Amino acid sequence: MNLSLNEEQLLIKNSAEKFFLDNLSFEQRNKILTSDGKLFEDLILKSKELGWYGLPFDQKFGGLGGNITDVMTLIETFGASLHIDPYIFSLLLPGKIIEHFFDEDKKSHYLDKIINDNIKLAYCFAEPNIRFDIHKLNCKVYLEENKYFLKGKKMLVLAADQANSIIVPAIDKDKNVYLVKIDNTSKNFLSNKYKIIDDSDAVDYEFDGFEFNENDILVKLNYDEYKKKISIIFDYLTLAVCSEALGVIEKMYKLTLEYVKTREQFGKRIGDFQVIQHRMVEMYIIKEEMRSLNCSAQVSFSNNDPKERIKSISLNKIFLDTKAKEAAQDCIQLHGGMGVANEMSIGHFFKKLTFLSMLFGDSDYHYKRYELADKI
Amino acid sequence: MNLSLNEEQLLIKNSAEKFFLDNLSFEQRNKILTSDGKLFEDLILKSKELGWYGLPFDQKFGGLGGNITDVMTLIETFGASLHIDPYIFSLLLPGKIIEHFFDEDKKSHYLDKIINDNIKLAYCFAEPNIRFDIHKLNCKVYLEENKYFLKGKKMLVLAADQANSIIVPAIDKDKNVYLVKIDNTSKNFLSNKYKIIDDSDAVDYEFDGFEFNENDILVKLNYDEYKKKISIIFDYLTLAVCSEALGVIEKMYKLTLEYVKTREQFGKRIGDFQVIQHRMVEMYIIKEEMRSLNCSAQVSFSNNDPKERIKSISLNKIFLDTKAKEAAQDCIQLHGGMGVANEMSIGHFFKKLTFLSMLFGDSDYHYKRYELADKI
Amino acid sequence: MNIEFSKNDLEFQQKVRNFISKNLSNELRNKVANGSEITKEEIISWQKALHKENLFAPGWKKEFGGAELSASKRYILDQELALADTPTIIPFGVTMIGPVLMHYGTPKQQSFFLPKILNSDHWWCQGYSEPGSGSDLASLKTKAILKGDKYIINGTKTWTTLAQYADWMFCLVRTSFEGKPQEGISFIMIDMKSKGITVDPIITLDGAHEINTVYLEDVEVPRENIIFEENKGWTVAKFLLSHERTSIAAVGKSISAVKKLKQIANIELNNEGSLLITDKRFRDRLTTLEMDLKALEFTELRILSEENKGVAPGPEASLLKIRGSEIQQRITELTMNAVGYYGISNDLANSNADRSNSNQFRPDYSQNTAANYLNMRKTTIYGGSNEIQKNILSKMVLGL
Amino acid sequence: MNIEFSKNDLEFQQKVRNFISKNLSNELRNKVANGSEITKEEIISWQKALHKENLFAPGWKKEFGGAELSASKRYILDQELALADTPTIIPFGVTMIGPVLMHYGTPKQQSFFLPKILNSDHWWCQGYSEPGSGSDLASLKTKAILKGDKYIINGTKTWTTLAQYADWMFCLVRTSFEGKPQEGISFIMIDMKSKGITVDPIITLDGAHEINTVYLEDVEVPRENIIFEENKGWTVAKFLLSHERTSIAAVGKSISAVKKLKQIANIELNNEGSLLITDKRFRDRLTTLEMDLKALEFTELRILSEENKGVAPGPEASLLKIRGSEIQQRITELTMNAVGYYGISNDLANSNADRSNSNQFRPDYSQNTAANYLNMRKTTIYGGSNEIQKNILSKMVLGL
Repeated sequence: MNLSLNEEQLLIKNSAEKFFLDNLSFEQRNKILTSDGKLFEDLILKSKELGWYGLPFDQKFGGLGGNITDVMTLIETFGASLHIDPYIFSLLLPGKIIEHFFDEDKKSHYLDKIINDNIKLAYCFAEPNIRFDIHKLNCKVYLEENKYFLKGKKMLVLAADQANSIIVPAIDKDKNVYLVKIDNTSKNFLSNKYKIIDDSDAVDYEFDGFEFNENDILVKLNYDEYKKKISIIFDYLTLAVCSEALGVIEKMYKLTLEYVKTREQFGKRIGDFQVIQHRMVEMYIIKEEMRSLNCSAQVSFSNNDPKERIKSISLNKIFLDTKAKEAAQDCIQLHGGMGVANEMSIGHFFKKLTFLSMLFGDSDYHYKRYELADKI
Repeated sequence: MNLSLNEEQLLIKNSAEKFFLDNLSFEQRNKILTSDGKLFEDLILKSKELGWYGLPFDQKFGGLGGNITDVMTLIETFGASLHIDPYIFSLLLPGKIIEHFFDEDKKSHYLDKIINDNIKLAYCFAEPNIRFDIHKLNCKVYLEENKYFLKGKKMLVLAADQANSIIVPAIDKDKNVYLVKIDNTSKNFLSNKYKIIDDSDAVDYEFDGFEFNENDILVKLNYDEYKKKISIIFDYLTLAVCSEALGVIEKMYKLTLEYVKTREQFGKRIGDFQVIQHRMVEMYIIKEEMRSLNCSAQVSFSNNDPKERIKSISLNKIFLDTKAKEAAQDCIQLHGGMGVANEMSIGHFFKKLTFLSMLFGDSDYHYKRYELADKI
Repeated sequence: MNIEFSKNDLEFQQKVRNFISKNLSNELRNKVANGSEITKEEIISWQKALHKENLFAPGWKKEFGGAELSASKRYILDQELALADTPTIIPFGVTMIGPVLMHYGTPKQQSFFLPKILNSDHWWCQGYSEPGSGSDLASLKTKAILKGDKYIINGTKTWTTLAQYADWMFCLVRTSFEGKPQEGISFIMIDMKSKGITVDPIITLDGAHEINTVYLEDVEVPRENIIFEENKGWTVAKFLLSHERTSIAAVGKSISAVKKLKQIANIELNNEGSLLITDKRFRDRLTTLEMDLKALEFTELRILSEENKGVAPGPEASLLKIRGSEIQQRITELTMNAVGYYGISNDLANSNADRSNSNQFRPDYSQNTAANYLNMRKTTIYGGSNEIQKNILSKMVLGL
Repeated sequence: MNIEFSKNDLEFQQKVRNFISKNLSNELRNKVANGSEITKEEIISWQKALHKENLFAPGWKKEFGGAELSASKRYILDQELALADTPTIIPFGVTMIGPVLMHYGTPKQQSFFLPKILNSDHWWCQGYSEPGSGSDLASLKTKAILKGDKYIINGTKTWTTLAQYADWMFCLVRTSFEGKPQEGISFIMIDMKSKGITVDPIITLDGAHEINTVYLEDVEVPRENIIFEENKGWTVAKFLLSHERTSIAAVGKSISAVKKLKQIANIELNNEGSLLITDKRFRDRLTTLEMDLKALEFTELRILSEENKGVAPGPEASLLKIRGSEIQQRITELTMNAVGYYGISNDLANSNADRSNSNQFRPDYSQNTAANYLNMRKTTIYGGSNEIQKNILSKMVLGL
């Protein structure tokens, strides 16, 4: 039994923290966000030199073969520093799609491209009217006169703006699922780009009989198989979201503790008031609980038990969307007026947490998922 | 618009409070509970002299014709003094059953008996396996060779021990509901008497082909009509339960406030600690909210809108089983070790509140009921 | 107990409804309903229209041009205005400085300012908070030094809502450094066009510009602009805060927001594809919210009912502020739940971008959901944070 | 990260299971499962059986006759004992005074007391709280005056759990009135058969007699019964409390209780006649409970994992006490929900009455539900109330 980080993991953590200290202070971050893309590209390139893009993938595909704890340790540091690389969406999600769905040849080809070249893919995981259910597909593929067409909507495609291509999952009348690669610069469909509250970009798409080539079909498989594979991938991603959120809430706790130790009201530090002290203690317990649940989810992800994997990851996500969200709200409250000013970093952590708490399913979705898994 | 008590209601309240001050201190109460029934009988007789038994019923049947606020004001004082008369079960429940179900002759006869004579009836509202649904009846009536029989179980018949007769609702194969009067001293069925956590008594019954006379049928009507009438009656009773609980929580608040003002720890009154102060404030707000919801339920009970009546009473009951229950738990906590000692009154209020919070449906039941009513 | 309205009350209700349907454009109603920003001009012209019907100052005495409505009529007015998606009245003039002037002002102050407040000719803002003195008002540092018949004022006020539009600011300043901190404070009115005033925007979490920092550098203010007495500003401030606390409960606004939320839940689907309103998990949270709102509404009604009998609201009004603000926040949170992924877009940032084809992508009712959620975090902080309100209740009502 | 157990661990687990199946009678298991009262004799004979297999003192060093098990084996033992419905070990001897004696005791004290604790020949109780000094231990008033080689002790101890069975009591007494209140306290062991001791029952909410008031009137105690040094009792008390805090989390017990609760929910029906376990409202509360329990379990495992590396648990162990006690309470509350109307009967009072035909009326699993709910209210109060634990965390961990 061992639930501490090993030496390699401590190394990953420390070097990431150093990287962010040097390259992504709150001021540097604001500068990058308000400048053109150049500073952003520099940051990503520098971060890739640390091997972050290879970490989650097998060595035989040019990765570093990190285990689950290696990857989650890294992602936790992203949360603590409000990293602006949409790593989960530009690397982890397409990478895991490639890893689980593509044949060996395509796998080598595409993984190498996203790990080592600057080729970017974005996967369309969300649609309107299916809420958080990643298993449902309303987007249709149909054949007419031997030509392939796509009809349907995709929403909240994250990291899509900079992607060369998007991967669109869609279903035909025979319940085959296609992963279709689409050139992101095409004008033959509608798209709408918008800002997300965490300062990242997303794009919504509408395909109204969009024609594509057979060559663009990356994968074709039956729906049941699709469901099984997509489920494991999104467990992995949901765990990544929880790990990033763990970094966020840990940092919010630290910032707030620091604030109540220095801010004075009524001639005392506000941290001298017992009510504030007990709320800080509650917050401390919550971030420890969040870490424990993350730990439990990592353990069960490594073990080969789908029931425990689903249950423990859903518990982590429920906790994020309930207790951790409340703790984050309390951080804002304890910052008083400063908590709602955009110039302070605390609010940006709050927005990131708000975003992560909903991503890949809110607590209602995961309560349901837990219940179903418990019945297995 | 007027939401304050009128003069008559203030009179009811003040005279009841005076009665309890004189006759039912915590010590007097303990004495009555541990003595034989004589002291109890004396107390009830004295209380009847104040007109309490007539208050909820029409003057033409020997009552005093009090309105809803008159009755609820009285019952609230019962809660604040832990009154040991099971008034809701020995008077209000059978009285309202008589009022709504019986024909005019029987109505006069029976109401007069329970208001003015010492005749006691108990109504069997609960069965095993139907949880809190007062509309369901599994207890069966059947005819064999022109004889009537009863088969089924009734549970938690409150105020049954001292009752002369119990009224058993049961259903036949044609969906007719019978209210059957049964001599409580009969030996032809099984019964089990037990104590409830608030020191009152209840009896469970099992009828396994119990034979009764046609004369014992007080009422026979079809199921739909039964449902409609029973629904109004239990709205009234649920409101009474909420009103009693309001008295309980108001008193618990007062006792706890007094306690934190006198109990010293670490050289200070514990009420000097900010954490305790804010919890007391939360408790104060909760008991005010409870009163407001009670007020709202009384208003909508008087108006003739079943939807609003059901909704507002269910909200009151949900609040009782959630927020008020939590406040009561907090009262115990703030009493520390003294809170869990049976010799202190606070714990007895706590047990009463626990009992009332479940009675006639916990919060889950009333969430459901609210949802259904909202759809009307 | 009853909340039946008299015939007269019901006629009044009809009058308000008629007024609204005549005066509120569809465009403005939609903007309010979707939580879009309302312009200064729209607010002023709406307030002027209300005033024309004598509906703008329901609580003001008739001698000052108010309507002096009964508690039940004020309740009706509040409900009707909120439920019809009319623009929120800016409280700094009519609800805050108005009653202060009526109570403490000199006849000259009253006759100059009150008519302009009634007619929305003056836009007011509030100069209470300072950097470093948020909830601890008494520690304020802005100095006013008397020089002849003028004060020379230096200092910084912050979190000043809508100061960018304001003609006047009422302000707490330190006129003496002796005695307890509360004792040296004065309440003064400052013309925002005075020399030495700079208004700097503060952008809030939602990306909006609603609050400001106001720098006062050697600002000259006539001595006659003091309200009540020099060094007695704390008394005036407390009077004003207790008025703010009641209006801050926003019962009508919350009832209207819950109604909208239910409409959304009757369109959106849950994860199983059923209407969200039928989803037990969502439904129960909604019911809990309705429960707490009903309790708040009847608590306010109970206080109004006492007011009708001539009993003024005491410090227990703090509970309206506490629960009212919590409920406002919870509604926005539940609305976030209701709209799902639509809720995380930063609509204020997006509204500046090209939105020509955005409508086909996201429903109108989802607009500004995140902005509202983020913006409402302020309600438990401002007007005396909820922690301060609990301190007040503990001391003044519970005697702890 | 992993919680895989070694082959050796798994063999140990099997050994524990075999032990339990050989030594735990069906009757005793059912009594534990239904929350019925376990007699003194049953507890002692169970503890003796555990000791025979060297499973009674897993944390004790081998030199004192303990098993000195690894963290993972202790975790396994705790889980297995709890899940198999074995009687709870009385902590006052083996978990509390035992470690104190091993750490602070003289060789003579150790050789006299430790073997008797191991063999359950001495039943211990704890003399900490006094009327008027609950959480504020340092204010205790019980006096011990040295007279020759004996202390004469006068005072009152209260909330003394199971003192009615005790052979010995460890006790905090005041031996000096100088300096800070903490400085004059000594830790002393008192033979309960001494002259001048009276044990008076306190009946708790649930109607049970578990706690007592112990009156000490001119009780003579040999000076050698002091542990550590005179006036240094506070150090010993703190050492003991931090041990209590970890064991008080009761993770294994709670996992077992949740398992039982799920069994009940697989029998009971909800209001619509479906199995309660399928009821979303109930289900979500259960899931939330499982979530918090899982978090507690892994927090404990993380602390054990650090302990395995030689890091002693610090004041952060207070969080185990806080959440552990809250969870224990919530389980009993949810069990009340689950059994519905069965849950409001006062079973302890009824158990004295004739119950010949009671079984046909109520299911076994509903027995003592209210008693457990009421009794568990104590968990957030005893062992240093949760408020005190938060004060400790605030000061010692957060640095506030």
